[in-house]
Amino acid sequence: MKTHVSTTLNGDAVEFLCTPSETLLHVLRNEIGLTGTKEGCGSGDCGACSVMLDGALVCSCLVLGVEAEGSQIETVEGIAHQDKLHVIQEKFLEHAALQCGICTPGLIVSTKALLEENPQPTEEEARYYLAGNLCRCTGYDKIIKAVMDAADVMRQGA
Amino acid sequence: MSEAREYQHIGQRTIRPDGFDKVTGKANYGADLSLPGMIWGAILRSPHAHAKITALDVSQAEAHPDVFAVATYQDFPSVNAEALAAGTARKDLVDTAANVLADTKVLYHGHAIAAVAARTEAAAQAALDLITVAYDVMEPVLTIDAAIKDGAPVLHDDMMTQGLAEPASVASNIAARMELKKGDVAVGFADADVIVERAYETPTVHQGYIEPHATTVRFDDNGPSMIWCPTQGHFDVRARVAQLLNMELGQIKVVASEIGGGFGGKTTVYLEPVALILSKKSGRPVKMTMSREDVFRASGPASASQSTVKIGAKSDGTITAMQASLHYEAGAFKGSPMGPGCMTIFTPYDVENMYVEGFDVVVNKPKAAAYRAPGAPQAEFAAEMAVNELASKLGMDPIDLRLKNAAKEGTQTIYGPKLKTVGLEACLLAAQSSPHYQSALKDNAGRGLAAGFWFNIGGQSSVMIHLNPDGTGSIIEGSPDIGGSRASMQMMAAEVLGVAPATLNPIVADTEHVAYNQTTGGSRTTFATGMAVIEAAEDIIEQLKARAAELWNVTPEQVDYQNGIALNLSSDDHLSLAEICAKAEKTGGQITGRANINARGAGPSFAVHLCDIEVDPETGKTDVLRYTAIQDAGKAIHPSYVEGQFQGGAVQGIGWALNEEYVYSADGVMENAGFLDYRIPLASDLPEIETIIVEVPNSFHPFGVRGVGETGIVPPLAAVGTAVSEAIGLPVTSLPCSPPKLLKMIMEQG
Amino acid sequence: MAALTYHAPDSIDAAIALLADASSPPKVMSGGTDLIIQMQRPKAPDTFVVDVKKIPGMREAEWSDDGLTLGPAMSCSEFTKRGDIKSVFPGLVEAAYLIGSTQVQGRASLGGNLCNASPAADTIPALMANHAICVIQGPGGTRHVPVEAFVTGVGKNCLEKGELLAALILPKPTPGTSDAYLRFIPRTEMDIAVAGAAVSLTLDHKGVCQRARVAIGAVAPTAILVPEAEEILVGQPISDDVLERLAKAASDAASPITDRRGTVEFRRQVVGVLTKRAALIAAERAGDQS
Amino acid sequence: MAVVFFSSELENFFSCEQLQVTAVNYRELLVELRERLPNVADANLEALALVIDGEIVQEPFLATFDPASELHFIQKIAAG
Repeated sequence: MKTHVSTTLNGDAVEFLCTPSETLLHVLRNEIGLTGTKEGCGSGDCGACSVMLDGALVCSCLVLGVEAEGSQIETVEGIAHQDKLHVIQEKFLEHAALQCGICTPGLIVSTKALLEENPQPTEEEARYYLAGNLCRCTGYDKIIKAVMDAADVMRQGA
Repeated sequence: MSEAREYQHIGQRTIRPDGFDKVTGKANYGADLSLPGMIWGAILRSPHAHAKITALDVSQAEAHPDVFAVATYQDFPSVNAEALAAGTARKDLVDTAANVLADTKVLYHGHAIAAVAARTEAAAQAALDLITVAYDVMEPVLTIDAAIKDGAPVLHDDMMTQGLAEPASVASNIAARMELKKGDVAVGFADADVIVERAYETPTVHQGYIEPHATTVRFDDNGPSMIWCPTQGHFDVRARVAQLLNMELGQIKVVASEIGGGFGGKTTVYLEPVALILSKKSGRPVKMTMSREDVFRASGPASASQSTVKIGAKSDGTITAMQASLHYEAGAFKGSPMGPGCMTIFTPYDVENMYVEGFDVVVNKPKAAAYRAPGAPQAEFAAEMAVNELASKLGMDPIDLRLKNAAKEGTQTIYGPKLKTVGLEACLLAAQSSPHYQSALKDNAGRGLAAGFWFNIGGQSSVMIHLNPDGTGSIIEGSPDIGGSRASMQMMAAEVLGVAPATLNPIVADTEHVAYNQTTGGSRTTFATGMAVIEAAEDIIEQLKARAAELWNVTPEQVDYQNGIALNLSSDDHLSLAEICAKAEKTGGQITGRANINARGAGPSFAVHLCDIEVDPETGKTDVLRYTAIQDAGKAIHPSYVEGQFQGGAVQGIGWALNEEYVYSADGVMENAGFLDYRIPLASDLPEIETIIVEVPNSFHPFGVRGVGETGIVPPLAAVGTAVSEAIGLPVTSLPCSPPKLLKMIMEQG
Repeated sequence: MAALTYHAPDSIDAAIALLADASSPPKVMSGGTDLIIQMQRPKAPDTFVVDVKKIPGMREAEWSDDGLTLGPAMSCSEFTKRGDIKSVFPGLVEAAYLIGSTQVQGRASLGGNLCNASPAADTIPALMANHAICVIQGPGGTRHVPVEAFVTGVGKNCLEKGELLAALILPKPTPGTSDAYLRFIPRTEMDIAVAGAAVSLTLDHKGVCQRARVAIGAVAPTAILVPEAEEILVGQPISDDVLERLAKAASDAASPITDRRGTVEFRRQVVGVLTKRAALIAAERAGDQS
Repeated sequence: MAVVFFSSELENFFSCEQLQVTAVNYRELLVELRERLPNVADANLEALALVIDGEIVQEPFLATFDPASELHFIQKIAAG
């Protein structure tokens, strides 16, 4: 038996049907077709499926689709405005903060959450906030440099 | 090529052409493709580490209304000699088949046995319960010691040790033995004033790519069947699947999706042939994905190893002899990287007398796959730990000791050839003068240094460059881009053609749209595919000159081409590349450059890493305080991605040394098959990873490029191991340096 | 994944009614960070899920004369951002902050951590050290159970059919009291505690310990109190000698197992170290209070 | 004359460490080795890479070299 769920996804009213056991990650990828949110582990240990749910950064693999009724969801697809990249996205490219890129959507979403919560993080604060986003390619160095640079630019912009 | 050469684009930090899609979520990876009418496949995996399959009944599953197809080993057409067109030895192919779907035995916990395809993912999973398997459970062989001891259960009844002077007559778990020697170590040790000798071991670890294996396939009777998958080598996927399913290469098209990390682990097939069987039987597109648990239990880990190393030196630091015996776990089927381990272990040293023997040992664990410089980290961990111990015994600085014995141009390697120009001494000197090496060390901390070597390879690459009527163009290559190589291809083509990189769009084409390319591995892509890109661009220049000559009505010899402009030497006329393209219609049609090469002269890359680690004496907890990776890149095409390779390799090595390991229960079940308890490094675990790019050009490459992808994972194991040894004042011989292990050492010492 | 029935009632009574006549085994869900993983395991039983996050008060935290009344479904990220709570129970907030990643904290709750009853749960020792009381409501009415009696075994709690954890009460500490929680993990984040120690101390103006409560985690089937440790501390200033005896008492109280995360010897040793270090931090904080 | 060096692996087959050859390209080299070393077939040289004066040639079929060259047969390197 499928349940009807109404949400606001990246600013659009989106409705979907899902079984109660389907995770929000599965719904986003397989029912709605937004595959930017990635599955790396399915157990909340890698952060590749990070999304914003009613203002909270969560792993969409640890949320049931049915729980999203009436919720505001933001995914990586909602961060750039058409072809205008968000500063965080620009800085990730500038600093070569991605190699394979599979962890990048989750990191972009998490970095945005970090900088909205704490516009001036220390490098250590950034490293701990993002500890739940695993990256196996970069050793995190260039990711952290991109995050700190984006924070500077966003503060100047603000 | 000349070192003083001025470059327009090479050495710049351009924005990667595939970047926009990757930061916006548009890029499509292995699990991102769905097709109309697609159904889902699922795999039944072995609950035992070692057992004979006495009965396998899939009839109930086949009968279930939700199930469209079931696959077992019986679905592989007998792999006969004719099927081996692409040249893989028969035994390897049989092993691959039996790894993809078990034949008469399951050889590790999680070994695939059968697969079903059903309407939904959940239905496919549920249908697995309808398959019944009867097992005759055998004692699992989980360590090298257990595998080689007398009376050990034998995994393969027909496996005779290869490489023995006297051919083996009874089956064993030792697949092969190899021996390399140079000079006479007995003489060398007799000359030595100081000798160190020690045994070392490293654990089974996983490449740990964040993207699980996944594939979507569509079998087609009347046209090529399509396989979409994340792989380092889509041409090799095509060859393997063709062999396993008795198909012609032309009957299969493999599309390399974007790939979410590979590190060597995505150079073979797991799901692809199974999915194609299910698609053929069901007549529908089939999608299969591995869970993270499946990835750990059933995809290529890197070999665990046991080594003994003996090194002798004169009191002035001259090393007189180096000797090692190396055992590598191959997993369930033969083929550990024991060979390259033996070949690399002592290559950083110019020493007269060397002896290495290696053993390839099968155990009841997943078949080992390549992992970044396969075999070298395990071997050079042992060698570099021993060299550092030798340095402290001699009271010598570890850099001075290495400089005294460093491999250089003309050094005779143990595997045969003499080295050409290499950058080891340059890396050691850079380390010596680095801010890190000059800095002071805090309490409870230790500092470790280690060198590393990897060959790098060349091989086959095919590239086409199409120019459009407005002068923009496409670079059609066939090397899956696992770390930003499209940016390098774009830069090299732009450099040769004298145009802006952004005007050339690099595309990793499927197996139908570009000729064969060897797998992205061996740090070959920027070197070899880059060479093909350069050659294709030079091919274009010849055509541009000819076209300009036509337009000016002169001979091509009267035309020169510099920085994107053709010059008429007999007048001051000039035409830009775009202007020539705009008139291509008049001068014989559009312009395509091509190159099909088998690149020679890959340049070895040496690295030196520095690591400071603090150990909490009351808990054994480690903290990496500072880390510097120094490596010879030959020439860095895109410095940011070169640094990224150094940093990524270093951090994978740090994980290998500190916390990563497969933990097995007595019955052979991996107990930490997830990112919660298989502990790869986190952002908060690490300091900045400082890098120093050394550039000693490779004389065989037009720009001097050496591969950089793999060497960076070789030094960290011993750099970290030595730092920990220094911090606790006890020799580390076994990785990982996990807190319980360290605290035990500290407390036993009192 | 198991077949699943999902309800999100908007009142405690509705939740109790659902739990009382559940068809399949009922599970109360708040953050779901443990539950959803458990339900995805192969052969997981069909589950009747009652999501309590939409019940008023379940995600609130309010102060009264008794102390802090905490909605058990409040997410750790909301909880750890509450400066008013952190100033009184810094150790408990630290424990909540250590649960999983930022993402997991966006969902996970103290109530869920408690009801899931993992031996390694980070907040349970900290709740015990702070005398937390569980307010349980069910068909038979309301009952209060001290947190150390709530957890009855590995993954087991004292909830009867139809009952749920409605609130946690943290009594207001006397002046000069503060707490600290430390755990050991191999990495800096993301791991399950290999050992954990929570200490709450009350010091007089001379720095002599008046009251003490020590709880340790991941070294027994449930988090446990260490009464011996309290005897060692009370009446003493926090000296090195006292701390060493405290560490030994905690190690002796532990009855750990060897598993993929640590050995018996390691856990026994480290829990003592953590206890003495936590006591030192709690003492400094209590000193600032008095 | 070019000199072929055999790694200790190959010595098992040839019982010699090096050999002066008149060959000036890979194809001639294989012919000459087959004539002079009876066991050469067992060594499956075609499966090996050839190193010419330090330059690794994974596929040497068309390779040429000069009389001063040093030649080594080595395992082909695959790798991650």
